[in-house]
Amino acid sequence: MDNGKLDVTKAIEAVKRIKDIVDANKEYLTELDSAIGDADHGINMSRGFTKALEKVKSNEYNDIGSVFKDVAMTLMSTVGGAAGPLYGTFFMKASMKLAAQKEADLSLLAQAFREGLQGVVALGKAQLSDKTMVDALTPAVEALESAAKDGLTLKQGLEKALAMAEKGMKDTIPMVARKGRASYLGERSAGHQDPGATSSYLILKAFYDALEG
Amino acid sequence: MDNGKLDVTKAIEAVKRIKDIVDANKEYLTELDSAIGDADHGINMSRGFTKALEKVKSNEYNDIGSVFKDVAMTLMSTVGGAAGPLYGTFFMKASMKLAAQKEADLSLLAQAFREGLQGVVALGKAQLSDKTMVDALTPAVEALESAAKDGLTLKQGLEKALAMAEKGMKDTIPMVARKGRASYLGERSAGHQDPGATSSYLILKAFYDALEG
Amino acid sequence: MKKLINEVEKVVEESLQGLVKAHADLVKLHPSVRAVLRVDSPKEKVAVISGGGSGHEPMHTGFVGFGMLDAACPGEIFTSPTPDQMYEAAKTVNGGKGVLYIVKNYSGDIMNFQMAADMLAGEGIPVEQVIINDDVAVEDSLYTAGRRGVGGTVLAEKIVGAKAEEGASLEEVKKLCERVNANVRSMGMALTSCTVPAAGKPTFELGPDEMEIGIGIHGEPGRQRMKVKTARDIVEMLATAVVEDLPFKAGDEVLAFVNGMGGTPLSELYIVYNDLSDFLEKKGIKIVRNLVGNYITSLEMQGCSITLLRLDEEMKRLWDAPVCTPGLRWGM
Amino acid sequence: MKKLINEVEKVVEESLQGLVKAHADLVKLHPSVRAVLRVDSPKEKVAVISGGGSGHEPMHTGFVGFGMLDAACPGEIFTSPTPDQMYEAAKTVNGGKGVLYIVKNYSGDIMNFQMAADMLAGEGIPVEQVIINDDVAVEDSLYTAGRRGVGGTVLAEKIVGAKAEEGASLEEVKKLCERVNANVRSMGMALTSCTVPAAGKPTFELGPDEMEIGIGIHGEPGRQRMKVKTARDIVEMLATAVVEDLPFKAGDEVLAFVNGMGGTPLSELYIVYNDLSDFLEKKGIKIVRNLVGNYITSLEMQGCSITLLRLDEEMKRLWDAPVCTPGLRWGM
Ligand SMILES: Nc1ncnc2c1ncn2[C@@H]1O[C@H](COP(=O)(O)OP(=O)(O)O)[C@@H](O)[C@H]1O
Ligand SMILES: Nc1ncnc2c1ncn2[C@@H]1O[C@H](COP(=O)(O)OP(=O)(O)O)[C@@H](O)[C@H]1O
Ligand SMILES: [Mg+2]
Ligand SMILES: [Mg+2]
Ligand SMILES: [Mg+2]
Ligand SMILES: [Mg+2]
Repeated sequence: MDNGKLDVTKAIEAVKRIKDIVDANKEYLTELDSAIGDADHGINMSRGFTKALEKVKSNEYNDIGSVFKDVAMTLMSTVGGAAGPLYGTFFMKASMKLAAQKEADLSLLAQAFREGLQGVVALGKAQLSDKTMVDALTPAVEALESAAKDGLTLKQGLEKALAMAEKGMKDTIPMVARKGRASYLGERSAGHQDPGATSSYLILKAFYDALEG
Repeated sequence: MDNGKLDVTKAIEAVKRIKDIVDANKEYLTELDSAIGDADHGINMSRGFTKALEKVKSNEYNDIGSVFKDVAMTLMSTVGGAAGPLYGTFFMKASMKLAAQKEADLSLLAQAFREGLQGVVALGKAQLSDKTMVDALTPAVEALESAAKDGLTLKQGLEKALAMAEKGMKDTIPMVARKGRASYLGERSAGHQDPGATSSYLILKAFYDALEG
Repeated sequence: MKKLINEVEKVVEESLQGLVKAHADLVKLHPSVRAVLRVDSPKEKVAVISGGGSGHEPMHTGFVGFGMLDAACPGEIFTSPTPDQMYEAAKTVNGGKGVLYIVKNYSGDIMNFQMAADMLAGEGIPVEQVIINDDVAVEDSLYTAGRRGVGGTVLAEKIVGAKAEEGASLEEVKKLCERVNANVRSMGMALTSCTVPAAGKPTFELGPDEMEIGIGIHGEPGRQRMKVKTARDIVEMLATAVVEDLPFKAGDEVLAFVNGMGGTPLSELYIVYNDLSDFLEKKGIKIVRNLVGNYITSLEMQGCSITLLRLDEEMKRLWDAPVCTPGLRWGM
Repeated sequence: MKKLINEVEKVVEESLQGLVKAHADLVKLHPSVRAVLRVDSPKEKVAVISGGGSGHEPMHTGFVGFGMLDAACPGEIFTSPTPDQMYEAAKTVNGGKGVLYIVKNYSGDIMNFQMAADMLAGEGIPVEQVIINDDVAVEDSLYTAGRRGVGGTVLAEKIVGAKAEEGASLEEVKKLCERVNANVRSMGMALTSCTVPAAGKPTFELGPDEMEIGIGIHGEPGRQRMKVKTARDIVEMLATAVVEDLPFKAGDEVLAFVNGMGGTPLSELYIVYNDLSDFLEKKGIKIVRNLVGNYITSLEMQGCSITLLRLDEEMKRLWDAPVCTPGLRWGM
């Protein structure tokens, strides 16, 4: 009885897919972070989502908000660095919008991700073009919202969001970083893709793949 | 009025030649010492003979014993390591035999070098085949002595001594070291030429060249 | 990658085990979160807590003890610790006079400490934070993450720890920490990179005749790569940037701190100190205290940093006060 | 070769300048020969003097001060000092109770110290020598130069220095030094080589997955080259050789010393200490004192050594006694 929405099973599947795709890209993310940061982003994300998956697999859930909340708490206490509180906040704020919900359609997920993004911005104070995850997340959330307005399905919406996240991620390449560790490099940070924007793209890809079935 | 003997001028010339040949082989000696020691023999010898040359050039001498003595004192206080006291003693003991002598013929130089060698053995307690400078010095001194017995000239004697020193030096290659730093390597010291035997050969070469004129 | 480790995942854990075994008279582990605590956290003082990524040893775990920190919260290698560590550590060592978090200025550290502080404040526990940002290699701007916290952190922890040990109030301790931060400047350089164990290869590559100027303490690239120079020229570059920034002036009394990045022999750090001493003498800046050694490191990186702190009488007295930690000890 | 130096010929000189500038309250240079002297050589004690090649800092120059050495005579990098250094230093710091030379067992050191001792004895100055030879990596034999002096030297200098500080006689101080040497054993290993500045390239080459077991402190090759192993396995190899040699037995109380070769981060030394502590616990050997850090190094070499000293009550008391030197300090 797949209605194309994000239910508890698919939310857990999404966490599993995030873990897998982050693991598969662990070295890649770390290499990106070597160039303009401190060579730990892939390691941090892999550690966090491994623990998050363990956590959500060991629990019974009645609503997707609780899945998101457990992910948030686990990321917060296992990732560390900049990405830990940021992704922790993203999932925490999103979980509030999804609290007590058995499933989410495109419109609800768009709202939840918007909340998540706002949390990231409130905490990290990054603006667009600061060369951070915000540069991938912002166009993705906007795509979700406009797809919802256009009445598309969740899967269609995520497909558009994914494309925009990918573009946002690639757009970070020429940027000069103004937030996070890469900003210490000044002009030398240009020419490198932001690791956090890349992991944001991967997370969206995992959501999309989870809905694929 | 070159009578083929070692006078003050030639003794000083010998010191200069030692300095030059040690400098030219500084890296080579150090490389030999890297393999079975601590990579400083060329550096030590170069430092010592640079200072020794400065010393003998800045003095007036009436006898060759005093030249040898100044070389000895300078080596003692500038070379350090194992080679410093050993070569210092070599020149010191030799200088005693040469004290107040205006020049040395083959027989006298053979006696002086014998004294020097005995000093080295007394101090360092190395036997033949322990893979040290003694393995080059011993056959060289023996060659000087038998050449003296045969009534050869100083130059002829040094030529024979040089050939024997070279052979003695090369013979150290297969030896397992039993004295000095190389002995810590045990069996692994075999297959490498001893740096001290090599510098002894070079010193004899410099004496020979100095007499060449 | 060659390291004296067992498993990359257990580097921090096992190193902490070794630390508390070697210094059981001074420090112990927190029972539930990853934190090193003073073995005897006295009640009648402000609790001074720091933390940050691991890989900078002895900082911060080696600075826990009498006259310095009450707790240190180490993250994974070069990765900020998580809020639960700072929160639980504070709950354990707070004696009632409140908690000061000394935080190095990195986005990750700031956010994680902030969350812990929010949690404490929510429970009515008095908590203050001071952000150390002394690295002049980073251009300071409202529009960036600002300057990193580097060598000044060690000096702040010593001086502020001594003040807390005297029984000063949270407000006083915080004010002093801000004063130290306002008077301290640093800059570092590297001859080689370092290898994060879990990454398995060097964070960056330097040619056999290259060095990186303005390096941080995380193997992050610096601001400028150039051919290696003599110690004297390197000191000139680093110290000029440091001196001009505050600026330090003729007649100023300073603490000069020459720090090794972990892989540079002590003998070379003394050469750097010798050159720094000459440099400052020419400028009329007086070294009245100094520290030379590996205190805030970057794993096995070869290189050094120079930190100058303009001292006042109180800072001098507090610097000289007894300290007894695994990494810094005198007077007892 | 990348180093924080100015000229290869001046490395030792400038490093010593830096040392005495940084620790002018503790040490000073001899006016005529290359020697570091205690700033206040007290008259009423035996003068304890050591020395050897440079490149092992903080040993020996960093161990000059209250409760340890009265003078240290540094040679060029990895090269024994010359007799005039030890002779002049002894003449300067001898207060009348005589001089003890603590000498590491290397042909060069032995010969140079012997010459200095002969010169002193010739002038009627009471002088004794103790040769430290604790390195179990070297096979001991009447027909070789015998075992090298390594980590045990640091412990001997501390313990013997404390005894001399108490006013003991030359005979007593010498006896104690021999007792320390009789009860101490060490073994080291390297992950990388080191580069003598004047040589300009590494003394030996190790592959990216190789280590050298039984290394000395001069970058001289060890006894065995093998693939790198975990810290636990390395500790097992080194500690087994050390324990079986004396042998150390269940119930023995020991000082466990984990020493870094100069380029290994402190965090890794604590991992080694953690593994060593587990290893000894299984054997029933009790660690009652410890020392972890870079104390007898080999320039920027990565690696470590393990030293065990079987303690008696007097050694324990003397180890705990106050010491105040640039490189080792507690109790004051
Ligand atoms: N203030 C910020 N706002 C948003 N994202 C940020 C901020 N600071 C850092 N990031 C993101 O975090 C990523 C780095 O994460 P990570 O390497 O795990 O942390 P750290 O930089 O502490 O090592 C960057 O690539 C960037 O996308
Ligand atoms: N006991 C000894 N007797 C004779 N020669 C020795 C002895 N010990 C060492 N040598 C010689 O000294 C050489 C090493 O000299 P050098 O490298 O200058 O000193 P060190 O070994 O102290 O670094 C060896 O190659 C060997 O020939
Ligand atoms: Mg990072
Ligand atoms: Mg040598
Ligand atoms: Mg990080
Ligand atoms: Mg040597």
